[in-house]
Amino acid sequence: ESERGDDDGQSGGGQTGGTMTFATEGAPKLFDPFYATDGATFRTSQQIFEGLVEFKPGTADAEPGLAEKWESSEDGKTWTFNLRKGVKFHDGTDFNAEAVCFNFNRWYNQTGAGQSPAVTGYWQDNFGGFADGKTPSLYESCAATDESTVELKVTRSTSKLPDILGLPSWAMQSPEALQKYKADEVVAQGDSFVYPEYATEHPTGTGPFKFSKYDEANGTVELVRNEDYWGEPAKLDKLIFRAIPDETARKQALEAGDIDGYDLPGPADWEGLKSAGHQLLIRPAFNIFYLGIGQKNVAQLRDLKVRQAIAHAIDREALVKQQLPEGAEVAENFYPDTVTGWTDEVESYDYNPDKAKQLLTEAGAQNLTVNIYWPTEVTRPYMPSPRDLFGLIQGNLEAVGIKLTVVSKPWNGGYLEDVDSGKADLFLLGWNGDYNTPDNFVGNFFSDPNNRFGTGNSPWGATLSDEIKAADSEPDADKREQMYVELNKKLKSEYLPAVPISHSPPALVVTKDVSGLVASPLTDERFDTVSIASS
Amino acid sequence: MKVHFPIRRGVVLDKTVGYVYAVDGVDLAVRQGETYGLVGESGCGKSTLGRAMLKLTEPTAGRVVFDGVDLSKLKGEPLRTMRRRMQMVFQDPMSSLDPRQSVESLLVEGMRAHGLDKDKASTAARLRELLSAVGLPSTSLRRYPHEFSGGQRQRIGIARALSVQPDLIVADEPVSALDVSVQAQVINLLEDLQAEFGLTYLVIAHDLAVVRHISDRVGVMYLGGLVEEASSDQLYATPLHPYTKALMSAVPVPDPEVEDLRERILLAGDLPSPANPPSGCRFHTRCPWRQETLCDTERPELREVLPGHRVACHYAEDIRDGRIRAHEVKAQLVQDDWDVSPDSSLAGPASVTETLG
Amino acid sequence: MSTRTDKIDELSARAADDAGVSLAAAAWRRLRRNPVFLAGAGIIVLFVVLAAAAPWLAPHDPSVPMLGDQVVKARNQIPAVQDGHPLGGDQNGRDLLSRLLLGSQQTLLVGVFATLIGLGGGLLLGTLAGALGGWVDTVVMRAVDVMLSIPGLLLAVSIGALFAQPNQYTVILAVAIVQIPIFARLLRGTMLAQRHSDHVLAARSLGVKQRAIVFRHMLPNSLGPVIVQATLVLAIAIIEAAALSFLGLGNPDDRIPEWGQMLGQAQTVIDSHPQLAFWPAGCIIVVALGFTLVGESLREALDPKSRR
Amino acid sequence: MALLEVRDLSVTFHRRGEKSTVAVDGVSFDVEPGQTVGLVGESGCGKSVTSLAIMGLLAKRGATVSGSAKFDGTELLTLSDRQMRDRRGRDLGMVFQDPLSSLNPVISIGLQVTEVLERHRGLSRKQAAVEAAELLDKVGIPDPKRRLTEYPHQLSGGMRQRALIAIALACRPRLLIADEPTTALDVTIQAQILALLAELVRETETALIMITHDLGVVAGLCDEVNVLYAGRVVERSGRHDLFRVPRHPYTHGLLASIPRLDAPKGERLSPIRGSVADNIPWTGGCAFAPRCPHAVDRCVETTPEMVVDQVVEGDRLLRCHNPVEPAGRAEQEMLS
Amino acid sequence: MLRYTIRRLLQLLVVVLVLSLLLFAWLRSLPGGPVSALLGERATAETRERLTEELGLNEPIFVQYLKFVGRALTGDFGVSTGVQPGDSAAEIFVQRFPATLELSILAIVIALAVGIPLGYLAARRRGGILDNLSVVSSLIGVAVPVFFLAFLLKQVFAVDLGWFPTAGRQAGGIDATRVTGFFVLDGLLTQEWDAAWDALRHLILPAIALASIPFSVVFRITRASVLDVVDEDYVRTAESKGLTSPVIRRRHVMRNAMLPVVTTIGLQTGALLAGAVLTEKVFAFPGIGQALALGFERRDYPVLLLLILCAAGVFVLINLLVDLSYAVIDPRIRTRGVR
Ligand SMILES: Nc1ncnc2c1ncn2[C@@H]1O[C@H](COP(=O)(O)OP(=O)(O)OP(=O)(O)O)[C@@H](O)[C@H]1O
Ligand SMILES: Nc1ncnc2c1ncn2[C@@H]1O[C@H](COP(=O)(O)OP(=O)(O)OP(=O)(O)O)[C@@H](O)[C@H]1O
Ligand SMILES: [Mg+2]
Ligand SMILES: [Mg+2]
Repeated sequence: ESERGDDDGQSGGGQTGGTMTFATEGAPKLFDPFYATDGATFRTSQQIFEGLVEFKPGTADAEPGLAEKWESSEDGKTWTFNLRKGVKFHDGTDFNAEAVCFNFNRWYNQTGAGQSPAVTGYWQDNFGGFADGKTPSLYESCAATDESTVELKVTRSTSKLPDILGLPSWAMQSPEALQKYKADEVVAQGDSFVYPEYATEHPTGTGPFKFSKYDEANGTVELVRNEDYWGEPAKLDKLIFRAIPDETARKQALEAGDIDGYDLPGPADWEGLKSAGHQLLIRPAFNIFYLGIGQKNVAQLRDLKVRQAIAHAIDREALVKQQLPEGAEVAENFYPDTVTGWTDEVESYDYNPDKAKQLLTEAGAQNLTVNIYWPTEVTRPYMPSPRDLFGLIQGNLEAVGIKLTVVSKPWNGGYLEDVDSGKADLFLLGWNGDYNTPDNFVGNFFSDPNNRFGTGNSPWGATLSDEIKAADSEPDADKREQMYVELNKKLKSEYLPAVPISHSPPALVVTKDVSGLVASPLTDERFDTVSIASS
Repeated sequence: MKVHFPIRRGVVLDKTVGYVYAVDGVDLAVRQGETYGLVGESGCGKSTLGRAMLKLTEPTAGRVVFDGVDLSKLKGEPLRTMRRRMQMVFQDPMSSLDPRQSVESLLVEGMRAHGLDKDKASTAARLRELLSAVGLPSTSLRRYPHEFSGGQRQRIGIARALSVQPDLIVADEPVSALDVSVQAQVINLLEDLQAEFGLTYLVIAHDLAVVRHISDRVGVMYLGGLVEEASSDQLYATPLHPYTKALMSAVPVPDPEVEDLRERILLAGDLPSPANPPSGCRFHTRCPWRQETLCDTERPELREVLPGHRVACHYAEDIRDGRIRAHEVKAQLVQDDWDVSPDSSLAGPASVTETLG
Repeated sequence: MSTRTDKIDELSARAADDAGVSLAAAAWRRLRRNPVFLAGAGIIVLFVVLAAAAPWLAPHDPSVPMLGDQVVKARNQIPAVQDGHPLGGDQNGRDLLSRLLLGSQQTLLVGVFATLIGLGGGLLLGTLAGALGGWVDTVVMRAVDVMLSIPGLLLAVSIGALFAQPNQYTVILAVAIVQIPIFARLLRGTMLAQRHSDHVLAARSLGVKQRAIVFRHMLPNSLGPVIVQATLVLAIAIIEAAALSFLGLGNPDDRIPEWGQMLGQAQTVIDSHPQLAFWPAGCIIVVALGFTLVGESLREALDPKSRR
Repeated sequence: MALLEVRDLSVTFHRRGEKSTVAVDGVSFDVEPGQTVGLVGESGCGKSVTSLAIMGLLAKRGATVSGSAKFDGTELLTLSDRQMRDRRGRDLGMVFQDPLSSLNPVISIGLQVTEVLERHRGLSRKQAAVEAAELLDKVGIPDPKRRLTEYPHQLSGGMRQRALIAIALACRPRLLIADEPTTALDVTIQAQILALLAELVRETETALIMITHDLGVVAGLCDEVNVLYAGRVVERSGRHDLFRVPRHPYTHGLLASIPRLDAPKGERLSPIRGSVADNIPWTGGCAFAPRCPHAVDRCVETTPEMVVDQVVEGDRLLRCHNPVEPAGRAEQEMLS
Repeated sequence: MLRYTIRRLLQLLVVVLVLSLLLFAWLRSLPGGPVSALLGERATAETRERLTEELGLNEPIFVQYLKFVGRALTGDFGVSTGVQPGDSAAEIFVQRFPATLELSILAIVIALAVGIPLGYLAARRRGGILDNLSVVSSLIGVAVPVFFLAFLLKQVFAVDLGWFPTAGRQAGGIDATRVTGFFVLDGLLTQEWDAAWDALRHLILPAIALASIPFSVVFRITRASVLDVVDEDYVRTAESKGLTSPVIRRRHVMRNAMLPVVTTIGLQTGALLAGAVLTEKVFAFPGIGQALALGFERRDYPVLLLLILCAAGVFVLINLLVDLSYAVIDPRIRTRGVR
């Protein structure tokens, strides 16, 4: 029996109308994507808001959004965006160049709690500092040259543009609503932050769905169709996101017909869900799972041979086959092959315990004793079951004679903290890509030599950092690609700061009545094309 | 001697808001070698007095002088050593014997505590001696209290008291838990032991007949105070206190002829609460001989009316000589609600164990 | 004359046949005939034997994924029943039967140690409070009240969650700590009752030293209910340890198998591979039932009220 | 015809897994209207069980009752549960030993009195309350109106027992069974209660069965006395005769072992040896034999029958092979 | 009675204060916490440090505690970092408490409605088939882990048979007005019958699972106490009055036998809260229990702190209520307790 409303009788052939209930892991923290860091918020905001740039459904590639087209200056420091016309915010105000600049200035002019890494982490990762100039910023200025043209100036060329503008965080919000509901009044309170009315109750964008209500007691967010959408209006009357934290509970809710689909089915359930007639939509893998090697504490780990031995010791094929879902692949680079600069010419460390032992002997590290960290109480798309993955890796490493001191800590209960502070010699971690540039991966990992891998402890740590920055700043696309290819090769053969293990695809599942949903590698599916057959 | 139990209640900290006057100004002497009997109705403070005399309950005021030593000043080790000389026999022969100790260890325990078990042989001999003194077979040593009948258990209790060769034994209702047919055995035993070891007894009982039978002198208690004291014959022959008279007349005698002829003094009403004792003479609320005002306001002293016969009554002589007539008494209400500590019943989870976590 | 005494002896022997048996002996006699007790004791003995013999009984090493190559998460494949693996394998390709067998060790250890620690702590606190009374009693009991004011499992879960690095010992400790106040309170109650009992008074009036009174008289006589409680706590401890594992707060290292953890892990595949959940669940239920049956029948047997 | 005729009443208790015990073993006695009959004996001799069997209050399971108890010609033992309920409280009243535990602690005294009036006399709440106040007044409870609204714990022991008596007498039963009604009370209160009972019985012509272990109580109150030992009546007689010339060694022993307030001092008590635990079953002989100073071989060979005593005058029934010689009688008379 | 209540409330306050200090110190001394929760895997050592400083987490614990108490007095118990990030802990409590209360009440009602009559019948037919069966089943009820039972119930009645919903408090499509936060009550108040019915259907399975332990306890206590009471002298007195059996059962047996049951109900709230952690997790029921489970999983310290304190407070408070109601039911305490 379905919980969907009974009001979808008028819809012909299930094309328009109806309500869809989609279960997610968590409830959104807030609805202002600028302040958000959590997936649940982004999922909702993706339906309500649009950015200048959007990602093409099913890929991580940028395509025009609210900007119909754009171009950059030679030096890559000035970007001109031509805006779509006739677009209105949900509150009826116009979307125009001024609104765009209003948004940029809002971001750039954050003060107080708005500058906390916990609040505007994305801005600081992507654009750097704020107007107060304490930290250099990528952003320089925004000017509305006319009603529908925006000129964006940045302080240096970066590979990230324009793709980063497709991130949900940089979605366009109604200046009027932002002001009316005091959107910037975020304050630190106790151990956390309190967000203003705008962020919790009045998100106002241009997207195909409008915010209707958030029933916190029940953990459901209700969105309704934006009838005045500039493009093709959404098919669904109503879209409901419902938080069901427990994975098994999500599955059972689907089986019982309480919901129409849910996010992140456990890999073990995929087969069952499919055979029960549901549609399993596998997202292209856009992540990386690696075995991190910390070079801070154990001198032997600074020896490339030892790190290579570790790479040879791990049976990645078996790991992928046994533990990872359908579509998972062994990783050779530090990012998936859809990202620029990916190359298969890297040194691939095949599973070879004998070689590993030999390398260890050569390095005089037969008695290598290291700690190995693995996280409990967490699943990540790149790491569906840390315990099982760890089990295999542990077996592999022990098989070549490495002595392991196992440390398991809860993800939020010390694991990340310890890993980040360099306590871990070996550790399991990974990354979900935000957008399609190499810098989003390798830049994140290694550009700061004082990273969790402790590359700063090796002579090449600083070099690596410089190489990454250079590649990122290269305005010429072809040159840039070549630089990344080289970087990837060196990362594997000369540096090997970690062993890339796998890319594994997350999935979502919907009932057979649902059509039009396109799985996104960035896990930011849009539901405006979705329709549901009345049952 | 006074023993007052505080009644505590309060909001945050307990404070004492009243006292139970369990024993209130009792003054008595037990002579060496005699048996002193103490009677009174339930709750009148007999046991408390007995315990306070052995310093098992701390007296609120007053002193106990035992063989020239002031017990109230004793503490710790000297008190412990002193205890050897004064022992107690309890009412309930079952609950006063640790069910997990064999008779042997029950008996040896006290001897050990006072260094009386010097060597195995002498201890064994002493144990046999004790058992034969109280008339138990020597095979009893290895057995446990529950394997004995009530009378036998009481014998074990007596043997335990004897084990440390005491001078004084306080027997708190030693026979009232026993079947009528067995009572006599224990009473005889107590008498025999006294003759044999020259013990001094303080026997507490509510049965006047038993007390009179066993004692040389008898004290009658009413509501925390001693109302009359005399040699047992004299007490029976000429009870002077109205309460004693009433008590006497209330004891049924297993002889129809006597019963048919007897003139009863029926007391009206019940024993008042010791937490809120009547003013003046404690007995005035039920006394058929009560006289206006004096009895209600002034508490009579225990005074010697005849040689060796002390009475706490303002009008003892007048009553004896018939100068005052008995009159009818209207029963008064006695509210029985003073012995409450609210926390005992309201203290929340008393049976957490029942809830399984 | 002699014939008469003989006859009397014979007759009274017959009459007294069932009179005058000790509390413990009487309890034991009732227990021996109580099917509930027998069933419970049977279960416990069986599992204790299994646990003790597990290293020899288990056909394989429970920590080695010897059937690992038959595991394909992507297709939800888990090694099926096959030669040498009568119950098949688990999610990681380890022999299920061996894990179940070895798991009994862990589960019983958790139960037993949690109970022992709880009992020990409770015994210490309860004895202190009950024997000394006064301010010690007040302080200890207020502390116990604070602990009792958090619901049991919640406390265990909090403790379990709040250990920086959960492992098998933290589970034991978490479950044990919860039991301490319960035992303490129970013991203190009985000890207090003992303090005012006639036989303790008698010992006191004999001049027996305080320490001897506590250890020879009060404690032994207070232990009955505590022992009964301990039996029940064993069952509770096993279930609570399982709940901790279910909440993901158990021992994260699963090379040493434990039923609660096996059950917790099997949840995600319960509809496709129910055996992974049902075996450990069944074992937990049966063992917990065993202890509960024994505990309840002990309680009943020792309760004088039930002897009608 | 007697008001109550008990014939051969036996009660056997069965417990799973244990030997069944015969608590009452062929007890017979009669009670006439207005008469007070005493049942005396030591603890556990079957006094209470006898009374409960007559009242039909023994648990159906676990207890077998045989024999007959005819009340006014009606056989009580075979009455249906319903019929029995109609009689209890109306024709048959009962007062129990422990006045505190015999009153329901959570219900007001008033309701406990009125419910029986409502049940058997069909009175309304109001009428019953008025009647109840009168009843309490009659049994000597001061301020009865207020007492009706109070709860048992608020009354003193004596008052509770009075309340129980009021309940038992509420419907003017023709037979009242009092099972140790004064044992839990102090002597002065006991005297009040006994006087009250005696007065009520005299006033209302109610037949009274008085159960007690206190020979003194029996001596003051009963017309006829049955002495029980181990579930059987061992001696029956009018009270004057019984106390003057006890014939059964047990009765004799009892009388000799209690200290008497009026006896001269210094006399040693002569206890019965052994204790109740030394009983032997009646099947093989006399249950009292092990403790009996008069026992002869016959006592353990054949069970003595209840026979009319030929030696002393009066209706005396006796169950003994070797009774105490009335010689003791002269001795006793001399002493008194 | 009033003084007694005040006294107990003061005790409660002390308990909560002591507990808050202990919990606070403990939570703060642990690794992880708000910083990890807020930053996730994006964190770098540097941002971590910055945030730690911003949030004042580098100050001495007692300073932090005093600040916390200061804020707590204004009703601010901090903001959730993991359960419902961004919502204040107090808000989460207010939102979720009615859910758990609703669930617990239904569970207790089920436990009492089944446990008491069954306990009475089992006691009256002691040793009979019904007695043995129900005793054994109550023992099994204790031995089966609550979460497993919840799981089975859900699989069978919700997933396979589809009789009940599997998760949550209310179906997505139902447009219910919220008044009190108690969904069933809200539905009745606003006369949105479908919402009320739907909310009730969501409650049934979790409530049954949750009721399993209180049921066992209520059943066994009722049985034991009926067994005790029927042997009491006053029941014999009642029989001797010739009262009819319904009157005896109601007035004399059950009224007394219920006294210990009432005490247990209070103690059961503890078990219920614990059970709710497990049941709500299984049924994705957005109540206190789920928040606790999530809080543990995601190390949401502000929420944990508040919820554990509240749980303790509620537990103590309910026991106080039970004790007071005990006094109302039992005149022995009522008449003596009043002063
Ligand atoms: N520890 C105590 N705290 C408060 N009151 C007490 C305590 N012990 C005894 N009392 C009260 O003191 C009074 C005297 O008690 P005591 O035991 O001495 O009486 P008794 O004469 O021995 O009575 P009984 O014949 O019933 O044994 C009683 O009212 C009793 O309730
Ligand atoms: N319900 C029962 N089940 C088994 N045995 C019982 C039961 N009730 C009484 N008895 C036994 O029957 C015998 C007679 O008991 P009863 O209560 O009649 O004695 P009593 O003469 O009234 O003694 P007391 O003076 O102690 O009241 C005792 O041995 C007792 O153990
Ligand atoms: Mg006493
Ligand atoms: Mg009796």
